[in-house]
Amino acid sequence: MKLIAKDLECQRGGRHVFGGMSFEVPAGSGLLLKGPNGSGKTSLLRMIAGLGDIAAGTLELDGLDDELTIGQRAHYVAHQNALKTAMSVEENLTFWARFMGVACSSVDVREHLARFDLERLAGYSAALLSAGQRRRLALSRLELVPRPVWLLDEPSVGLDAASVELLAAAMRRHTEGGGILLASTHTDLALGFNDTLDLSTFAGRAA
Amino acid sequence: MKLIAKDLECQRGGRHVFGGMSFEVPAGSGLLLKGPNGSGKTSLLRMIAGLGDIAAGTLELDGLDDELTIGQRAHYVAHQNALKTAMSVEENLTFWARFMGVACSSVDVREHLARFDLERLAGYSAALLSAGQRRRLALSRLELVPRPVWLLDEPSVGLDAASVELLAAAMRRHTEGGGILLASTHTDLALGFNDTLDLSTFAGRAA
Amino acid sequence: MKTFLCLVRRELVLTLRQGGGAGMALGFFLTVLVLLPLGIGPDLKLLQRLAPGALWITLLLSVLLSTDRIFGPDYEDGSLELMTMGPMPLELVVVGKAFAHWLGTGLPLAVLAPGLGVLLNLDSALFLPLLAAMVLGSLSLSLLASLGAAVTVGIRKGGMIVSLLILPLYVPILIFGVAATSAVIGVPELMGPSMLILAAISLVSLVVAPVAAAAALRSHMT
Amino acid sequence: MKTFLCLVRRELVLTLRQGGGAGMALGFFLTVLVLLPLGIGPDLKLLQRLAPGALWITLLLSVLLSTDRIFGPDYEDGSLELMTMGPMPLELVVVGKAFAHWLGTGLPLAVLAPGLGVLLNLDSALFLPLLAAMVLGSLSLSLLASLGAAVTVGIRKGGMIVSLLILPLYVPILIFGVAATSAVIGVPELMGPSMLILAAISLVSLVVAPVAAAAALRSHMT
Amino acid sequence: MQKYANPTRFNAIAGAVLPWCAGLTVLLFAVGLYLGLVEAPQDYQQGETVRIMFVHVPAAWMAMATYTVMALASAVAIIWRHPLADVAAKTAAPIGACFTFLALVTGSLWGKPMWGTWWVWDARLTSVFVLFLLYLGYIAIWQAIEEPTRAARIAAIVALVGFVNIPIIKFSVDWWNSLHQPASVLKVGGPAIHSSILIPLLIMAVAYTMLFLTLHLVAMRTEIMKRRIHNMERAEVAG
Ligand code: HEM
Ligand SMILES: Nc1ncnc2c1ncn2[C@@H]1O[C@H](COP(=O)(O)OP(=O)(O)OP(=O)(O)O)[C@@H](O)[C@H]1O
Ligand SMILES: Nc1ncnc2c1ncn2[C@@H]1O[C@H](COP(=O)(O)OP(=O)(O)OP(=O)(O)O)[C@@H](O)[C@H]1O
Ligand SMILES: [Mg+2]
Ligand SMILES: [Mg+2]
Repeated sequence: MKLIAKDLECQRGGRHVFGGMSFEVPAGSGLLLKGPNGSGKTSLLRMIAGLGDIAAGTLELDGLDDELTIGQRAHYVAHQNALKTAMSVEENLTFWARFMGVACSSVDVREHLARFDLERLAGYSAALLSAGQRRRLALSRLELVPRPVWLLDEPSVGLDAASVELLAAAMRRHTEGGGILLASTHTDLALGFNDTLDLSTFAGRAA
Repeated sequence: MKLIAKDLECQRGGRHVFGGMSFEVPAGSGLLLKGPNGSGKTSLLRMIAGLGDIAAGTLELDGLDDELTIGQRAHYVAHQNALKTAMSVEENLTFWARFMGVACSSVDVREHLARFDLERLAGYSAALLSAGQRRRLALSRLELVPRPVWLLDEPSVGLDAASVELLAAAMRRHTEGGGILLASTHTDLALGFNDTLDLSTFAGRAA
Repeated sequence: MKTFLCLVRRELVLTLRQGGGAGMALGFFLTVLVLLPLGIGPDLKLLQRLAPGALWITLLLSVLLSTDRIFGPDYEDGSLELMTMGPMPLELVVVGKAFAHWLGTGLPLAVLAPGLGVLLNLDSALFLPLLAAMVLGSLSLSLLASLGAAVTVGIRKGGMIVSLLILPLYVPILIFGVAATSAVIGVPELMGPSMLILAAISLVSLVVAPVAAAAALRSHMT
Repeated sequence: MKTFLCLVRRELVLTLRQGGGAGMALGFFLTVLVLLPLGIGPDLKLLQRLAPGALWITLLLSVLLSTDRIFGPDYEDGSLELMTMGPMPLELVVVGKAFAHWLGTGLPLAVLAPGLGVLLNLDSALFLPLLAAMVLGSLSLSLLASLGAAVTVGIRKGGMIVSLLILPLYVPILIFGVAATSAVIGVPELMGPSMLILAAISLVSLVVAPVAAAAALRSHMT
Repeated sequence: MQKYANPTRFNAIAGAVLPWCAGLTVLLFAVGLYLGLVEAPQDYQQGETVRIMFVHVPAAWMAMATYTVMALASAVAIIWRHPLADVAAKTAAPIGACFTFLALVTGSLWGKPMWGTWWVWDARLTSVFVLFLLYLGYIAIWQAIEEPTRAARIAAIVALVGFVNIPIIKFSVDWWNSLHQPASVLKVGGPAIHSSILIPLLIMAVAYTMLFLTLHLVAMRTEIMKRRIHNMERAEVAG
């Protein structure tokens, strides 16, 4: 399994964002997306997740026979956390797990909440969570629902030092487990790898 | 002018967050709020801004005669950016400036957009902004509307390295200009000062 | 299938807790109910005559006005993106949401309608037809509503456009709905056909709406 | 004062661009007008008799149903917090928003009402009274709406609660509004008093609503 | 906890008073109902149905009185921030809603023989119906907001604003020529009905009042208990 991008070009709202971007991410490795604001990190992740038009170039997940889309194989953690404040912490996580096709028991859910140190809050309404706690709740989805590709958009935003460590650990577990990982970030996460892609170098390039 | 907190206690949703907190921030100096997620950084800033109940203790801005509240003298930059996607970048900033009582010309506005490197986007709808660009737009309010107290909740979130530098510069200008500054952060901003308050030490303390 | 049910459950939980759904519908219904006599005068004969139409219009309006809640919140908090990605086909997601919307808005109204009709002293012979027709009709109302919502999700002027878009589709439902309801006291032989047509409309919209809606959503996402 | 105007301008810009306001109102109005004859049958005499009441009810509903847009968005994106802090007294903010809401919803409807009344062949003698009464009445409607919106901002079941809360306050407006409107063909001497009462209600709500609303908003913020 | 000093004293007092209230309520109802349903003469035009009055009228009065109590308590809660005041307001609402419902039901039961229909949309009936909605709205507010202090303030505002409806109910019959009876007891220049009806009516009124008092005290005590338990739970989660 291998994520291959060839000569990708991205346009948002009719404006050219980046072009001529090619990269490969083999199973078991990760790629950090760096670049100034507006350089297209979010746009790229959305393209891979199937949430953005590919203006030019190709994007494929190599070496898999069935015809699932990349999006169906990928986790996408965006700036928004996709949480419902009207539901409890546990309800939120459970719903996404079930929706993504994992029949999980309350035990699994709490265990994965615990991985981001949220089990104490499981019963509380998500409205009561602090910014970082919300982020952690969104992240606890990642390992509960096994998916080969992780697309994380500034995952460490709002997390305290300890939680950043938990996140980094999860990311390492994922790559070591043979997963593919792309993460955009402005701060540096202490990960096992540091292959980075600087999007500013593709700005203004045509395909 | 001096911000004085005595034996502050904070409760959210009936739950005790922190107590027995006392500190002083004299004019021309700043205080960094640190602490794990849920330790009460946002809650504290909101209390100072007048957006949260003070369960116990006192909070006052010393050495000023008129009877404005602290909130009316303070800037509060929260997790949310208070932007309208239906308005252009310039319109957004102009509105807040006018609303906060500054009769600013389009020139001033663009000049302050420039300080966060946004003048190029002035005409675009705020809906087209990337996460970091939105944050910068929210921040450009700070210096356009002169207010003695700045309350910044994780101001550097989503900012690229260059913008973090711009922010740090603005914060330095503010303190050097005799302003008071409180900022919560998980990452460290290169500021002139580093008096920090670790909120985790006040958890579970009664007033 | 399990996924589908879990989606419906979640939608219902949300509408109920956020006071959309039954509560909202009932509130709206009561509102209209109180306003109507005050507006047109407490003439019981007249009220009785207007009752079926008034109830149907109320039903249509409350469905029309709750459309933005079908996809709006999920669009804003990023849930909709995850749903477009997720393994469940988007068409099915739409069906699920439309179904939940029906359970939360149309159905309660349909069930409440006869009871509240009493206050407009609705002819008791109409209770059953009204109930049946409304249950049938509201299903297609919700499906079409979800189509309108999908087309206008996250775009400016959504509110107005949606009403202009779906209204034409609603007109036939209203006509046959009222026909089916007041057939008993009017032209009894109209009853059967009208009901059948209502059922037919529901079936057609069950096929068309989800596909169209899903397509619209996809193009909104990208 | 400049601040006040700038707030009103911003509110209007937002409602217009987001298709709330006039567009939305008109859409809703047309909807009801189209549905009404369909619902109760094309009996012109009857329609004419119902017209004033129907128009008034539509006005009330469209105001009632646009309440959540008064504070909702600003609450979600954090603007409301800045407004509670800002130098402008919160009471004034409320007035500004209510005023903008009136300009965006109540006023256009009031102005359009006579024109649309033609479709319900409203007696042309009623055009002017209708216009006057609606302009007067809708102002207090918007003020009370902002109160209801402030009380329910950001809480669950807001939608339903708001209608339960404002309805009682709307009843008198509707009664006197209709009275003032159809006085010409009904009891002419009711005209003057009703108008006066409408004006009085507007004044009272202009005093009470902002204060209460501001208090409610403050307790929501803290 | 010192915040609950007064409630503690209140609980003590309430505990002492309750039995008496309860006893008095039962007694008054016994007497009132006997006089009303057995002793009182039947009306020459209304026949036996007039007896509904002894249930209906006091219920209607209490419906309004309870809301007034609620509004007063809310005013106190807003001005003095007294914890007991919003407990009083909160617990009064459901009771008031029941009285209102009773007035509506007995009223329409009475309406059938008198006016030939269960329901008419005349001013008083409508305004009472609206009062019922108002009670529901108020109760809904308490349920919708988790944070007790926030809920208390919002609810208080609602109660106070909604109070305008009470004078409307009271005077609606005079303002709009209504089907409904005008005030014949509570009016300037003394009551205008025969004592053989007036006396049992007044006794029933007192009985209803005592009933309200009893129920309200019980409700307030349980509410205070609930809040204490709630706070303990919260405390241990936080700590
Ligand atoms: C659902 C229908 C009804 C409602 C909601 C209703 C409501 C009320 C209210 C609120 C009052 C208190 C008035 C005051 O204290 O000023 C009242 C009193 C009274 N009602 Fe009704 N009523 C209804 C039906 C009837 C009917 C059908 C009758 C009999 C014809 C009736 C006879 C009376 C009488 C005699 C009083 C006492 C008036 C006085 O002495 O002040 N009511 N009702
Ligand atoms: N709206 C709310 N209602 C009730 N409790 C809340 C609310 N928001 C936060 N809390 C609780 O208050 C405590 C402090 O929250 P706060 O947001 O101040 O923490 P924080 O230090 O800002 O955390 P973060 O670093 O994640 O932003 C947390 O335990 C949280 O659960
Ligand atoms: N919804 C949108 N419609 C049109 N253009 C957009 C949209 N969102 C972003 N853009 C533009 O696309 C470009 C890339 O945006 P993107 O969000 O991908 O940048 P980013 O690298 O994620 O920035 P950040 O570090 O601030 O998150 C920016 O110039 C932005 O103005
Ligand atoms: Mg981004
Ligand atoms: Mg925070």
